[in-house]
Amino acid sequence: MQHYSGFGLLKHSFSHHENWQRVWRNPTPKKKYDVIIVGGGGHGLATAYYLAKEFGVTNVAVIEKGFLGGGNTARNTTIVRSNYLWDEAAHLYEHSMKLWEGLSQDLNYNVMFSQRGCLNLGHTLQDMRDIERRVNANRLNGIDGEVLDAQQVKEIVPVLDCSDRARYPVMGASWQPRAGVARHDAVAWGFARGADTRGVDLIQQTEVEDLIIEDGTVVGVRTARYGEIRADRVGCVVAGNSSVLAKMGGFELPLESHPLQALVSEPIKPILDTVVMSNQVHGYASQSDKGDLVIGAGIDGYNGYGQRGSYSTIEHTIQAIVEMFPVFSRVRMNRQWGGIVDTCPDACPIISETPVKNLFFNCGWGTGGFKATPGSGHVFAASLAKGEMHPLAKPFSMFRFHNGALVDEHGAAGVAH
Amino acid sequence: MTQDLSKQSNRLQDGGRIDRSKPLTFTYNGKQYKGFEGDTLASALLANGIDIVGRSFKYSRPRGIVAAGAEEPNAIMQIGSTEATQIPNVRATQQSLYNGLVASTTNGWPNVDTDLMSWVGKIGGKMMPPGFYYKTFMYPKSMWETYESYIRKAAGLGRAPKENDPDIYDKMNQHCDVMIVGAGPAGLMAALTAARAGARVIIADEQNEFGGSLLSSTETLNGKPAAEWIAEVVEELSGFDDVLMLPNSQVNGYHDHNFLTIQQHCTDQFADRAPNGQIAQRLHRVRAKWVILATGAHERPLVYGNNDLPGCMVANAVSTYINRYGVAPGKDLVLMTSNDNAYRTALDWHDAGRNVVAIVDSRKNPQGTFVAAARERGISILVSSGVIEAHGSKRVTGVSIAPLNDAGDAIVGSVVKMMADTVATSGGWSPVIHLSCHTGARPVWNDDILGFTPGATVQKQLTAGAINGAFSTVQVLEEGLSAACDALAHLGLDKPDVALPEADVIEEGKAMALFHIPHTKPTSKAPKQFVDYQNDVTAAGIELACREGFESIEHVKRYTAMGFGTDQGKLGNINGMAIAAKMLKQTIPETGTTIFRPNYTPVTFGAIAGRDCGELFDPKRYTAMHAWHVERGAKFEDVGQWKRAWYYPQGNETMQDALNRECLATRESVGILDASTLGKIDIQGKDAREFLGRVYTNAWAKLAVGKCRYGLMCGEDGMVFDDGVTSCLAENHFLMTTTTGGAARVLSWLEIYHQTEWPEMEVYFTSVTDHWSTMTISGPNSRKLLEKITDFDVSKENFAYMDWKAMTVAGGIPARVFRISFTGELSFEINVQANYGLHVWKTLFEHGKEFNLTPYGTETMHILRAEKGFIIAGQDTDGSVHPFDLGMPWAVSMQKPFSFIGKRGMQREDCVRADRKQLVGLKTIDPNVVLPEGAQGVLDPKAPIPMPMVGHVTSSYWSANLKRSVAMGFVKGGLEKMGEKVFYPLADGRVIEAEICSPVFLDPKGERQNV
Amino acid sequence: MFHIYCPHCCEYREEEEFHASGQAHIPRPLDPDACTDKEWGEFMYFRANPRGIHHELWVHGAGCRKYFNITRNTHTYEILEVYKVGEKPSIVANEAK
Amino acid sequence: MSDVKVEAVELEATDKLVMNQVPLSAELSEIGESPLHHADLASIAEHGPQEGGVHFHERKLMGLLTLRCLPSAEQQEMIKSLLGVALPMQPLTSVTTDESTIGKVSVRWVSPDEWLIIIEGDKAFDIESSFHDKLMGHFSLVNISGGTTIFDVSGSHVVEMLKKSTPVDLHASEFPVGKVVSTVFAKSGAMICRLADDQFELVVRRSFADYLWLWIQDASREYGLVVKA
Repeated sequence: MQHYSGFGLLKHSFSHHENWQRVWRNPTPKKKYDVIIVGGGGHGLATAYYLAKEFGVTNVAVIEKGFLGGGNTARNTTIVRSNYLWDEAAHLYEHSMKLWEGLSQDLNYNVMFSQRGCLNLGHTLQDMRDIERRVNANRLNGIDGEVLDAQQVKEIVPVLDCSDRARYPVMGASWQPRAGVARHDAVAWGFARGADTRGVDLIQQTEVEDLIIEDGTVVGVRTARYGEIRADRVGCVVAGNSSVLAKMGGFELPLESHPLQALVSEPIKPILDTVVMSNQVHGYASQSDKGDLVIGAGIDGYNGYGQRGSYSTIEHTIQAIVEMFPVFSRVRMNRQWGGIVDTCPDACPIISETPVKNLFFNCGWGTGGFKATPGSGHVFAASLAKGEMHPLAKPFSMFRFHNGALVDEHGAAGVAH
Repeated sequence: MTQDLSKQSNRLQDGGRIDRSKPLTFTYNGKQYKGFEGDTLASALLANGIDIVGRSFKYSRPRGIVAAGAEEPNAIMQIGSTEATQIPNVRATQQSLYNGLVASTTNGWPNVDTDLMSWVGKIGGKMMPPGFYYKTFMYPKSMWETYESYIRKAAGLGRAPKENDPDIYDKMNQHCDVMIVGAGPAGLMAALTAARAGARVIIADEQNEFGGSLLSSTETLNGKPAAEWIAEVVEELSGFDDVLMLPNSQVNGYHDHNFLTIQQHCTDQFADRAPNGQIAQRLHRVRAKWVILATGAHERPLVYGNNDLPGCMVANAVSTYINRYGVAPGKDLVLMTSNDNAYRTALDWHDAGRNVVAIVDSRKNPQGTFVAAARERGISILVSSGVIEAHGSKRVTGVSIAPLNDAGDAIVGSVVKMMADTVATSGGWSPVIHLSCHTGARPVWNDDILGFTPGATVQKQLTAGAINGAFSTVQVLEEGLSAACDALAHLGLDKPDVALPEADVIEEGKAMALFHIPHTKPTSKAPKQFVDYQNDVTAAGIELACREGFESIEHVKRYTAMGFGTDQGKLGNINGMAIAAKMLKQTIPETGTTIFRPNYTPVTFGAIAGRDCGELFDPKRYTAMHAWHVERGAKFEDVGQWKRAWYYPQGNETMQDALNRECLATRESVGILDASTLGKIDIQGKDAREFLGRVYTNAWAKLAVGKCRYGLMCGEDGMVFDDGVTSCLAENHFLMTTTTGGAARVLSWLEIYHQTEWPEMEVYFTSVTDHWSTMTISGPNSRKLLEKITDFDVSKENFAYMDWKAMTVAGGIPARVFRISFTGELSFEINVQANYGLHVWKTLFEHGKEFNLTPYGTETMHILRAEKGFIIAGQDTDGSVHPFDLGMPWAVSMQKPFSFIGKRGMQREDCVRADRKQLVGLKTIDPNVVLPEGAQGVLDPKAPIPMPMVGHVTSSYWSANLKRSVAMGFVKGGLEKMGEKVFYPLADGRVIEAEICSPVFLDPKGERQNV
Repeated sequence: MFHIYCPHCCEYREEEEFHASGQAHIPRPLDPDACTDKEWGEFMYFRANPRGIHHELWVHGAGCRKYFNITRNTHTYEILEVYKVGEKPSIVANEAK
Repeated sequence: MSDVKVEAVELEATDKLVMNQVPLSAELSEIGESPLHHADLASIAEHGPQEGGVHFHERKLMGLLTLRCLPSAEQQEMIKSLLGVALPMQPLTSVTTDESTIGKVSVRWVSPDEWLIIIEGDKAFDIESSFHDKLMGHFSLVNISGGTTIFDVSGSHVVEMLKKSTPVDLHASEFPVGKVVSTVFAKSGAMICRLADDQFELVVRRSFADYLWLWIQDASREYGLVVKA
């Protein structure tokens, strides 16, 4: 792998950048792999990367129906945090957070992980109780977190309206300093480059049309472009389309695919230095390095695979942003878009074995998948390598919806993010 | 009065649609300039000979105005005469000039003309290919934040104001039969046709006047200047009641089922702040039966070396500045074109008395009406040639021209240099298909017009004019008429009598597919050839992205940032795709389609928010007694949308002082709570009782008329989501109460089960939350107080605990009084029709003096109930606990014949585990310490992190009555652990020790409420 | 932004008046106590979630407050039909026929 | 046998008792406070602007009753005799009569099994009593007078004001006089009935009345708002 550095850039500038290597190959798939990963988004690519790097499984193909990182990885608001309420979720997201903290160096690809901190605002007494509860749980789980009062919040975000003028005045917030944002495309590309270098075949523009199942065991996939491709184990990481793949496996999942919208403003000079989220007022925002305000809207109530939602959701979000940040009233919204998120009834993911042997699913991240990308990939890779679920993944079995052992994170995931 | 044009060096002596009798003064970068009414900021800047209007994002290169409309990428200004009225990122080409306008450039230090950063750009630019930031700033790891702070400072265009916006924006919902987007010839023709047929029409255009392309052309209609035809049509349209005409209005979003949003600039063209009382911008939310997109086309510039120098412009923009604004933005023009159409620019330039140096045509043998006209005027035409590079530093001073091969991809002869200060280029026209993409339709490449046209859609959408690749005025008018007729046919309206105006007949030769002009050097070594100006994306950058493996057009766009600017790639996207296609040896459609999302042009947040901000952001719901609480100095708590009195401080009391006083007064004498916000649902029908049995966990079969009962409501998962008291008013008539926050959810819960599961049950539910004012008097003297305002016998014998009675109070007001208690005291909940709520409340106070009647708020209510161990759904429950977890098996009847909602759920494997978290009382060892709510309990406070947690504190208060703290919380297996210890390690380092106990701290036998 | 025909009010209304209530035609088991945990879990949580034709329950919350069913394409967002609770859809996905 | 009879009599008595209990006297209705009582509309009417594009009037302390039933022919007949007017059975329609024995009666269609009955405030008790005395079969009648008020909005710009507030199509071809819809109004809801070309009735909930009053003032500002006593 060609090593990236500032020195390299300088060196290549003398040859007018004509000698940069391809970031990944464009291979024709083999007939058979040890592991096929369906879905070349961030989670799938991370899975492939860690399979090769940490678990020595390199005979791996990632099969992607479009282009790498073109699904929710390309469409999210890039927030990374680990301040989840329940132990199971907190451990999983913190595992991910730790991987984020060394990811650029590990991948030799700058994913621009920027630990600008994240505020979750409280506007009601119950909000503040919930914040106390969550921060205390985080602290005892080894996750950084503080409860701030309105004055402290104001100091961190001077443009936030913390006055009594607000319909729901800010009473305080939880603050996770290690939280932040990252450059979403770079995450997919960095993992892809790392996986490719280690021998993983990244097969783009290839849609999986069916799973090949023999005697209750998955043995490969059928694609339109290359026909059958066989594998010992298949992992599906196809956020937004998990139910469609599950149907090929002959089972249903406890998922609904909903549109989740986001938007950006025009780029403006730095004004918002951290991530600000509010459940009560229902909006959240950060500012990208390019200057755009990156704003998340709520999830639309209906199922939708159209990568777009209803305008009223955008309106409500902008109302919340203008309510929280009155000085943004004259800033303008540049672009809106939508992703398709698989939502689980308990707002936690499914990382699981399935009724089909050797078929594994990693899905249901709902509105919060991006932040989990490295951690999700890592535990899923471990599970695929060993054929049994990683301890951090075990609580997220799809079968919890049978026995009732749900991990209800609606409080922490109340606003889409 | 003669005009002093001396300072407007590029202003023509006559012509244009500006009003020379209305001069305007504006300020640009601190200096004053003049323009005329009818100018845009861009035309005024050009008139004044301003070349540099910005600095590029990455390389800090000087940039000038290249276009005349929404597609302009460079002239992005900060506008605003005061701090509060700052507007970032205004496109100068779309900003009408007004007197006193204050504009400044957004980049450049010390100023835009002499930008020191440009040296960094020149030197460092070589190190900044696309995606360079992914390849560097990684080492040492600790430096990233420092690097990043510099990146952030360099980025961004304008700035947000520091003060709150004084302007008002609002929204209006509109409905129409036909929504016409664009008021050019196609749109006007369509509107006229639809209007005459009696359709309800909305026609919107982003420009300040209707007419579209006709406004900047010299064409005639019916033998007269096109402007006359426009005026006639506009006048006729304004005579129809059902036609809404919206100039200055961008249709920015086209959403499913023909829902469109239009941002109307109501006063932006007059000032940076709306005149007092006026709406600055209005967002129209349109639902249209049919939509006609007549959005026209944007001309594509050609890509060549240094094509970003000020003076390099899109051909049609030059014509627009001449014909519409009376501005010739230079002296000596070189026009480069791949088509006939752009010859008009050379003709306009020539006719304005300026020098056309040459027309450089990439084609071998151009022929057609305009070509002939150019030849007639003696303009030099260089065929089979291209401008490969512009020269100059802050403005074009000359060009290099080279002969091209037939395909236009190689230089086949020697380069000549010519002097020129303006280079106008045209690579053909790109239909404005943006709106047609918003609902997911994929555009289709059309080789004949060398552009994308709208793809198949499920919307009720028609298209007319240049959006379809119809570029001649004759064709455009025909398409407008025919689209309108199609819409009318769908609507069942008859086609009206309407004739097409006669347009000039123009013959045009075939255009050539040309996007990127080759240079004598390879692209990577040639002078920068810009594709996307705003994001500094070059042809070399696109080629590099392809070489590195970014082969999907989406990858190319994302890697290079092409199309991500505020212009969203209106000029550059197709050129970029063509360059990528060439590199990948594919056709343009194979390389990918271009997809646009809302907004077409950026929309002010304030306009999207409309009036739903500040005071009107969300309703404040009030009880009938609200004014009284305000008068008594109550502090309020937000509960859902309700404003509830939280506590009533007196004098210098702290919150705790007030709570202590309210708690003691209630337990010692009598207190009063405004409980009107509780949800109340009237339930009638012969199956009402059975229905209650199905939705509550406990039994209702035997609740007698006149009796009340508490119930828990669970989801199908067995988890508690609401609770309340329901009373039997008559055999088939009940009144259910819910929590304040849960009222709407409970009513929908009842309705969905009734309507979808058990429609055969005869029962009706009606919300009566607002109908009743509810006041709870609580405390040992509450009966005596009640006796003062009613003649009814409220003695223990006649009015037992958990009974309700109808009576009149306060001089004859009919009331329902419920003897139920959430405080553990003797309590009466008095309900009266809300119009009489305040009267009864005041009457109670008139009689309450002798009992020291004390109003108390929600906080005291919380304390008093916590002393009794009563739960609050939502505070002591979180959707993950069932009634057994709450230690409330008495509220569940497993013997009911119908498997009530929640029964099956609470029996699942995980729900019957022994070590579930269970709600218990928590008695701190130090009685003076109050546990913080939300504290997490552990059994071993010395365990290493991560510490195993056993549950959190849900409710915790100082009890003035008990003179100690009281608390409730969850503990794993807590119901079996009475007397054991739990530890609460807090953030401040303290570890609070507490003993697990019954949650009932006061009067465990319930004697106080039973007196 | 959907434009939805309410079969009770008998006219089209804006999406803001309605609320989506998930997949239609999921009857509550008649004898919950006889269900296994798996069956009960599937009743509560497991959904078809198709990309394409979908039958869903909506309520005209701000209007007549009546629940009704919609057959909708979840990909194109076209509403193919609306029908009252208790009625059967006339348009179903090919494979389900 | 006698026991059973006694029980039945008691039940009937209770039934009557639980309705609006006792009629409010004229004297008591003086002390009733409508949801906008605090806004002191009377003085605004007196001292505020007298000209403007939107006129506002609170028709306060009216009698409002929610009737729920799927009326059989007999029930329809009985309801007609009790109200003096037949229930409007067509969706989104309403009827008003001045002829009834209890004065002016308006009935608004709400849903296939729900109607809103609007009468003078002091007539609610009579109506409730007569329904419970005479109407047989399954139905529910609920007095919501205290929880509801009526805004009467009119004027040359009333449609524009409403277009800012509700997404329904108010064009005369779609929304003729007499039509009634329940819909979104700002961030709350309202039942809107067109009383005349430029006059509408908004039935709103008490707790939202102050918010809606603020909203209407704001939405009317550019046209001028006239408060009518």
